[in-house]
Amino acid sequence: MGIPDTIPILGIRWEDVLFVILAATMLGTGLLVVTMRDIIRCGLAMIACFGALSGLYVLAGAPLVAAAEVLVYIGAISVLILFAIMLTQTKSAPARLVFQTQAVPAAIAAVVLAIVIALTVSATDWGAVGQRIAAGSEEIARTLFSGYLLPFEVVSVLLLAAVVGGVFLAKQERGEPRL
Amino acid sequence: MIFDVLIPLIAALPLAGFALTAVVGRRLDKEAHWLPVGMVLASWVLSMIVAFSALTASGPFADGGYGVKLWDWIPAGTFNVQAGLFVDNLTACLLIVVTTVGLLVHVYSIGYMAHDAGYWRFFAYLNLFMVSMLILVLGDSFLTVFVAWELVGLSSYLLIGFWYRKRSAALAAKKAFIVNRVGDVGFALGIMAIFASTGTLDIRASIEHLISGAPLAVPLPVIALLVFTGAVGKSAQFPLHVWLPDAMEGPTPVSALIHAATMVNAGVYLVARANPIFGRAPEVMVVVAAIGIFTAILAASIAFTQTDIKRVLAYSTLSQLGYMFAALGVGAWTAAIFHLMAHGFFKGLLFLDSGSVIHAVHDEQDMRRMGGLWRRIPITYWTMLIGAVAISGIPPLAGFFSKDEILGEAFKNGFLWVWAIGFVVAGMTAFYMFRLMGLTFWGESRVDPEVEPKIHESPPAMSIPLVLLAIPSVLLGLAIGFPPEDGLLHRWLAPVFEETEQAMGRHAAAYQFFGIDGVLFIATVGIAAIAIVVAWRIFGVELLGLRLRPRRELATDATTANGLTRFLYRASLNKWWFDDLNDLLFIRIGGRVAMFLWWFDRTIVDGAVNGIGALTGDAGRGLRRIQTGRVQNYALGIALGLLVMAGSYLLIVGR
Amino acid sequence: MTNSLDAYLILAGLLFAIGTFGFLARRNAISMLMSIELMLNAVNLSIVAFGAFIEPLRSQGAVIALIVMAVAAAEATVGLSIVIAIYRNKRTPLVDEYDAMRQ
Amino acid sequence: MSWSDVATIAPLVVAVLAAVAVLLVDIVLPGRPRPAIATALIGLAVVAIVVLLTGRSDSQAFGGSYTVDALTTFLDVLFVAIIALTVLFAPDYLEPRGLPIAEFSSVLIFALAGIMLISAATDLLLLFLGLELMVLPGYLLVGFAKRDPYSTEGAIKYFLLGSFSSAIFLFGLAFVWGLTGTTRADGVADALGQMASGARPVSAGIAMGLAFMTTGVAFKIAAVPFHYWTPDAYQGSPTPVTGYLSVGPKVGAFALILRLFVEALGPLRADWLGVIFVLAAITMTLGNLVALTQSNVKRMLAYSSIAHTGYMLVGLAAYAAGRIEGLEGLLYYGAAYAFMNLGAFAVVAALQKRQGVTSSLDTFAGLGRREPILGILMVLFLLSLTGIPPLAGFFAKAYVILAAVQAGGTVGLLAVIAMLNAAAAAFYYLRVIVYMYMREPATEQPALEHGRLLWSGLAAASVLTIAFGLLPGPLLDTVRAAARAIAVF
Amino acid sequence: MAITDLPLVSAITFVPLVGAILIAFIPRDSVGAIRIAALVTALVAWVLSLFMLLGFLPGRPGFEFVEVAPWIPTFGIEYKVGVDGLSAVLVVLTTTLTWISILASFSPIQTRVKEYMVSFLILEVGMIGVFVALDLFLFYVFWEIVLVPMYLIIGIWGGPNRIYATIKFVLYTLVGSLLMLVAILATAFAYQSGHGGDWTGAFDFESLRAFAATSGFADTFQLFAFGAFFLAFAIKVPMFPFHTWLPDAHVEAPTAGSVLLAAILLKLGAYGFIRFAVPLYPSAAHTWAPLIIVLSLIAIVYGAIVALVQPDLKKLVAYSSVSHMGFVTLGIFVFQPQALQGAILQMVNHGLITGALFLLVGVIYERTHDRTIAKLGGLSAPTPVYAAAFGFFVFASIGLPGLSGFVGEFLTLVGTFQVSPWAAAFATSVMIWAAGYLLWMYQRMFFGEVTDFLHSVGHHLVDLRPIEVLTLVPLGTLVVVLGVFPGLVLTVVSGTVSSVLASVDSASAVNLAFWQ
Repeated sequence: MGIPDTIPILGIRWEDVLFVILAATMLGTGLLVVTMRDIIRCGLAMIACFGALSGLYVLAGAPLVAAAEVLVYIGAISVLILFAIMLTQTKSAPARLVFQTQAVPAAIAAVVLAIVIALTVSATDWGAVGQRIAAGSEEIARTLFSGYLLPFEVVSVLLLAAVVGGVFLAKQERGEPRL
Repeated sequence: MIFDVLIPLIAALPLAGFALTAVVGRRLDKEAHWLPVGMVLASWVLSMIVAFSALTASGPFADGGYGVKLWDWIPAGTFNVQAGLFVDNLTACLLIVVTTVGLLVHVYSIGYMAHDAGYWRFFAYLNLFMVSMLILVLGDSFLTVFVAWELVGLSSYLLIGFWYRKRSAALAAKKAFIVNRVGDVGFALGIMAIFASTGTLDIRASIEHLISGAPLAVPLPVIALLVFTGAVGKSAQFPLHVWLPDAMEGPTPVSALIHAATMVNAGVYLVARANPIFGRAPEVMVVVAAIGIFTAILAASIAFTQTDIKRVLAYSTLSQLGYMFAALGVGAWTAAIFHLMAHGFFKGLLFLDSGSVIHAVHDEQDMRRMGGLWRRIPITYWTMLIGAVAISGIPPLAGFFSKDEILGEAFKNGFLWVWAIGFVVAGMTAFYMFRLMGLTFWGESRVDPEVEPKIHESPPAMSIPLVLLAIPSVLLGLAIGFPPEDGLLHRWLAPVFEETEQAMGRHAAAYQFFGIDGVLFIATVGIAAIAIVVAWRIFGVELLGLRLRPRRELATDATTANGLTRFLYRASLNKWWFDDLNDLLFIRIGGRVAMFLWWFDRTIVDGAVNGIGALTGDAGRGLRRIQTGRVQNYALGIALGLLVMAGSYLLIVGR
Repeated sequence: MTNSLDAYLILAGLLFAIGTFGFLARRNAISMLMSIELMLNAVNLSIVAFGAFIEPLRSQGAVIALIVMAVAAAEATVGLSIVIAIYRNKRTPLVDEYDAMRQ
Repeated sequence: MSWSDVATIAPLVVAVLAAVAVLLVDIVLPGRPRPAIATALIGLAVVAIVVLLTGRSDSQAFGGSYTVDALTTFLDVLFVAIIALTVLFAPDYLEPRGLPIAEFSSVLIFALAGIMLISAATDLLLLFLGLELMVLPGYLLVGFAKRDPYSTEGAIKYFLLGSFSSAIFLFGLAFVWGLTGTTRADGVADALGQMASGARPVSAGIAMGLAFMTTGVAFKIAAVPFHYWTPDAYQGSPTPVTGYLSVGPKVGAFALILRLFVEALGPLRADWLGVIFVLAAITMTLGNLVALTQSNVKRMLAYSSIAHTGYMLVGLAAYAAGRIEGLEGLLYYGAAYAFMNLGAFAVVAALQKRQGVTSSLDTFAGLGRREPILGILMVLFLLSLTGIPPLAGFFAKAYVILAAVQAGGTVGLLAVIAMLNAAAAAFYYLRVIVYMYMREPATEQPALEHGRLLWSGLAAASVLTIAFGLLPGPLLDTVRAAARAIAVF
Repeated sequence: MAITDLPLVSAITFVPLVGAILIAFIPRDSVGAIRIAALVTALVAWVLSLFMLLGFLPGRPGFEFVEVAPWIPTFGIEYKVGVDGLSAVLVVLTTTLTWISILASFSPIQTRVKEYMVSFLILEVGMIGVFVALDLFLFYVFWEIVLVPMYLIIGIWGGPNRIYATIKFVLYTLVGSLLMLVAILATAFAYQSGHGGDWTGAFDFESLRAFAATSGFADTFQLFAFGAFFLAFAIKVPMFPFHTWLPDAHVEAPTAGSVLLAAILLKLGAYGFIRFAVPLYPSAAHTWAPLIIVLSLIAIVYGAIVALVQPDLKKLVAYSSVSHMGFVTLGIFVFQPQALQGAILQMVNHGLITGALFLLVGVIYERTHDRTIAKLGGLSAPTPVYAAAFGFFVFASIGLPGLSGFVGEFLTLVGTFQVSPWAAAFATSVMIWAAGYLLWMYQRMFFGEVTDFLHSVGHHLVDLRPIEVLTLVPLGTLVVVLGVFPGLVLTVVSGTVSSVLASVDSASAVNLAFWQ
């Protein structure tokens, strides 16, 4: 704990610096995800984005969520997506346009959405806003298995259903062309 | 009471005749006439009994008439019309004319229609007409009269259109019915007005109420005018006169019975029946007189130039009916009925004669293809001559007494203009009648050479009625019209008209032969005689053994002359263009209006409906375009929806 | 200052908007799927932020975030299987060419 | 967790077990449809029995996040019936196409579990999970005919847009949760009640949350302008799936509305009334107008289902304007709509037993003569959809209209709009009858043999369609009780 | 057990349904059996209805043979049926024309006979139901039921453009009736609100009428509710300018369909006005009356003039229906006893006469497959009986006194005259127009020489067959009987008339001053 809370000369808190860096990384890579031409690079950018996000979770005092983020998103979902990208990558595809013809309206809509959300957020009194408090794993576990037991169980059913159906859809039938 | 049965039977017998003939007539074929003729004969006998009882005021008729109530016809709350019949002296007079002429025409038709394929049909229709006409004169409520009014219209329609294959006959039938309906609208409205004012439609009760001076929902003159409209239609007065000449498309017995002797008189009867109303509406009386006398001269002027024998008679009928209305209008009620009866007989006779002529020359009606027939068909000739003299107003035949009385009363009641025109018309009548006689019977024959040898006198079934009709044509005036203004008829009808005449304040002075009446007498007879002589000069009429070479060139001069003469000639020939006017108004303009409305219906009214449908469909077709099939478009739509939703909620919550 | 609830929420909002843009603009089905993942992560970020800054939500936040992650995983599974299935049929991952059904 | 909790959620557990059992039977006896169907139907019957047993008394479990009341029971029975009918209708369509009935039934019953969860959930997170559990199998089922390009196209469109809307919904959920501090419906209602009564400020964040959640839900019920997925997904789906999709997830999403908007967000009724009003009006209008122009029956019925969403929203609007009859009408409509619409799709599916038969209107030409009984049944369902008395659709429509009339004012206007729409709608429903009875087919085809399951399903659907119209009493009492369970005034 | 204890009305209403169900089980190839079964069913209903009419005590304003059973007690909706004079007369009219129509369909309908007969019998259920329902909800149910079989009858067995016509018919009618549903529900709700939230009797006609009599419904409310009812009924009648579905529907419908459409279906609207719209919303009825009277007058004259130029026989008769039904609405809304009685009589007469005219048009269509007037001509010669029958009904339609058409029209006019002579005069002018278009048609069809077209028809051009005579004779007899003894109808409906007019308070008759 030798590191001081603030950057000595600038007087800015380290946490803030870290927040800014992580936030910038997240937004930047997020933008790359939606704008880059090569879809594989998009996937990689998404992994980076999720990495930055898990950093933010740590900053927000939710290390457990951060860990889950790394495991689930980076470890599972992103890899799954990369596999899917590989599977569906046709040779002729990259030459095509990345964007729809409606990219401009889409951008406008997204910007307006962002502005609306931002204005709303700042206009709202969020009530009892305290200092960041980190919730311990034990506390989370207690919450999960008391108040949120049923959701937890339902999630398992959801995953089961998804797997059953997903396997049926994705599996190759006899006589079907290989991907 | 025996009359409770007899009076309904008068109408019921021909009704039975009609119904039975309609059902079984086809199988009876050439024997189909027995039933209808028998029924009419029975009806005639009953009528005579009833009429005699009524005119002699014997038995139940002592109290000004006798009525029979049959059943509650329309029991609609306060609107309660009973089906009932009523006989008073006016009805009795009409009954005599209707059943007598009707019977004779039935008999005549046995011969006239003998070779027609629709023999049984004709007699069925004739019986139907008899029923209708009898109900018309017997009906005791305005609505009953109206029913009969329409039914005679129907019979007339059926009989005019009897030879339905002829397009002209079909058209004439339709025209007659529709033009009549114009008048009927007025009559119907008049009946409504009477009910609205009096709460009853019983003729006597409602009239009593109308003249009682009680406040009326509709002014009395309006009611009178509306009723008169009906009369104008049925009696073919100007401007609804156009149907009658065309109605000559029907078989000649029909023309005689319906379009001369009976049905067309219904208007006169109606006005006479409603005399207390008219008597209290002097302004309407003037209208009646004016329309009557105008029709008289108009029709007479047209009759001058017609070449179809029946059409001349038709215009003559119009003219004589005009006389009757003029009489009604000047308050000469009895004279009008007198002329009605006389005219019924002699015009019926004339028509039957013309039928006999047509029969003789094999269905030729054009007088330009006749001539010199008098030796070939003497019975016809002599009876027709009687008719012609009668209508011309030569004493002592029937027409003279009635016509003289009309003109006399017009003059004495102060309607000088009516008298003046009537006087001229009297001369015109004599002229065109003798023009007809001349063209038909005298001079050299212009008959088709092929037909010429086959000309023959009609069979007894036809000639006997002619003779029988000639008798009243000669004697009626002397029998019931003499002495003038105080004859039998005047006494008969006094109960009917007395009250009105008193109300109008006209106490006619006694007939003065050596005074004004004598002068008028001489004038009338004089102009008739002059006219006959002129006709004789021009058309070679051989009268009482005097023979003169016809000077037809006088007539042809008129056709080729210039100026007013030529105009008058053309106007007469073209019937003053009334048919053309109607054609323009109702067929061309009316047709255009109807076509326009139909176009309007399809394009605007229905167009609006279909337009809404089409608009809905177009909206659907437009809206379905937003379903582009591309996910991103959908997503953008959702995103925009989200933004709108957010905006709305922010507005709602921030309110 | 920057390290406040508002900052996190705005950040979440921006990520959500980026995801939305990607979803609206990209043609590749997998790109769209990735955009959705970005949006879900944005939601998660907001959830974690609420949990971090609002006292009563402290432990709930993490739990809900975890459950949302699991849901996202299930969705991804289903989504990718559908993508593979349609790729078998259409031989292209570009969704704007999937417009056999329209209007 | 206690045993009483387990007892309360027993129907849910049984449903999941039934879904797994179908899979297991298929593993033991692979490729044999009959045992799988039997298992599925028996499982559904057990679910129904358990639902009725559980529903005898109101109870709550898991700290009030799971509630069994009259509404739960009514909806659960309805959903079991919907799923059972879908299972009955499916084999005739799936077997000729070589599609496995076991997976189909299993996934379907998983969806049932999701819907049942929605009907009972009084917790925002559970509602979201129930929603996901309902729609995820839906995505799979739409793409179930995986070699059919239409099917997979419909699936990907449905999936992408559905996930998009889920994310939107979730974002809104997070906001509301953050502002009210709880996910329990009653807690949310309390907090919002305080805001509505002025004790706490109604913030922009709540508005945002409402907007996002309304959007998400509007998407699921296919309300305009969030309906885009509906025609494509409906048309692409295997026809029995379309039938299910048009009623299951739709009525399920309405159940979500009941639990979420009526219960949790009830205090803000006045705020969402206006939005629902507009949604109702444009939804029924657009649905009907576009349906007018369709020549494909499935697509037409898709638009028609959008229109029916609009009618149901009229009931919701009437409720928001203060009439409990609106809620009752909505529930009645849901039940009536479910059976008549399932029936209509079942007839379409039955016709498509022969492969390659499209669902275009021409398919129906001469049907009345070729297959008289199917024809009569289709007429029945179409007339009910039109709203001709004395059929279910009529009474349902009359009910929501009554509610709107009672609400009066602007909402009363919805009644007029709805009726004008119903008149326009008659055009396209009747046009199907035109094809069936008044047009001759281009090529005459022999009648098809239809399975006994299909007939029994059709019999059930038609009997209910008639019964709900002719003798509405029992259902009426049920929906009134169900509405009373959640309505707050 | 008294006769009134038997569920006679229900029996009349549902006998055709039972028959329809039985027919559904007859094999479709047994065409003869199906026809006989349908005819027998219709005859049974007819006999029962005659029995009811005989057992009906005339002149009493209340309802007889009332049957009540709870249906949807939650909303106080009952199965309540019963008849008063008006209903009784119209029910008998319906049952009479139904069996005639079925008999008239024996020969023309050769395809899908089973479906046809079932449709017809269900149609009869709906029509009778409308006339006997005393519960507004039940009334609406029957009202809509009528649509479906008629839709099928026109659509399946109709002419070349039948689909357009039938869809137009149904959609047009639906637009009106659906709004009426809103009004019915609103009325019931207004009643319920006025009775402390109690639904009992909220749909019951008698209790609603009693409530209306105590000015229970606010004036503004009445205006809107009446407006909705007006739209529904005006479309059905049909009144100008809502009439354009009628010519299309008539032209395309099969003969018997046209008969029932004209004879009964159009009466449903007029019946609705008399039974429901006027007594329930008396103040609105007064407010709306001038507009309705003007529309009626337009319909009377406009229909007749447009009929003049119709090239198609059925269209001509259809437009004549518009004109004739104008009298009915006119008679209702002048609120005069004579006029209302006349209107009711006119309903019956129009049913008989126009029904017969459509049967007659069907006769020539069956032989020539053409209804273009211009192609016909001279039919009197080859088919004299047909010509006579046609002529008879043409003159009945013209309103010839002695036949039934006259009395109804005249009573209407008399009543109207007392309110507004100008209106009466305008309406009376139709005497001319009607004679014009009907006689012109008759002349073109039957007079003149036989046309080449008819020659080409050759030996198919036969005179009336016995079965056709059998369908026409009862109608002709009734036309004569009611022309001579209209009291048969007038006394039976007098009770209805007085109770309806009592509810609108005819003393304060319509204010037509603005155009008098």
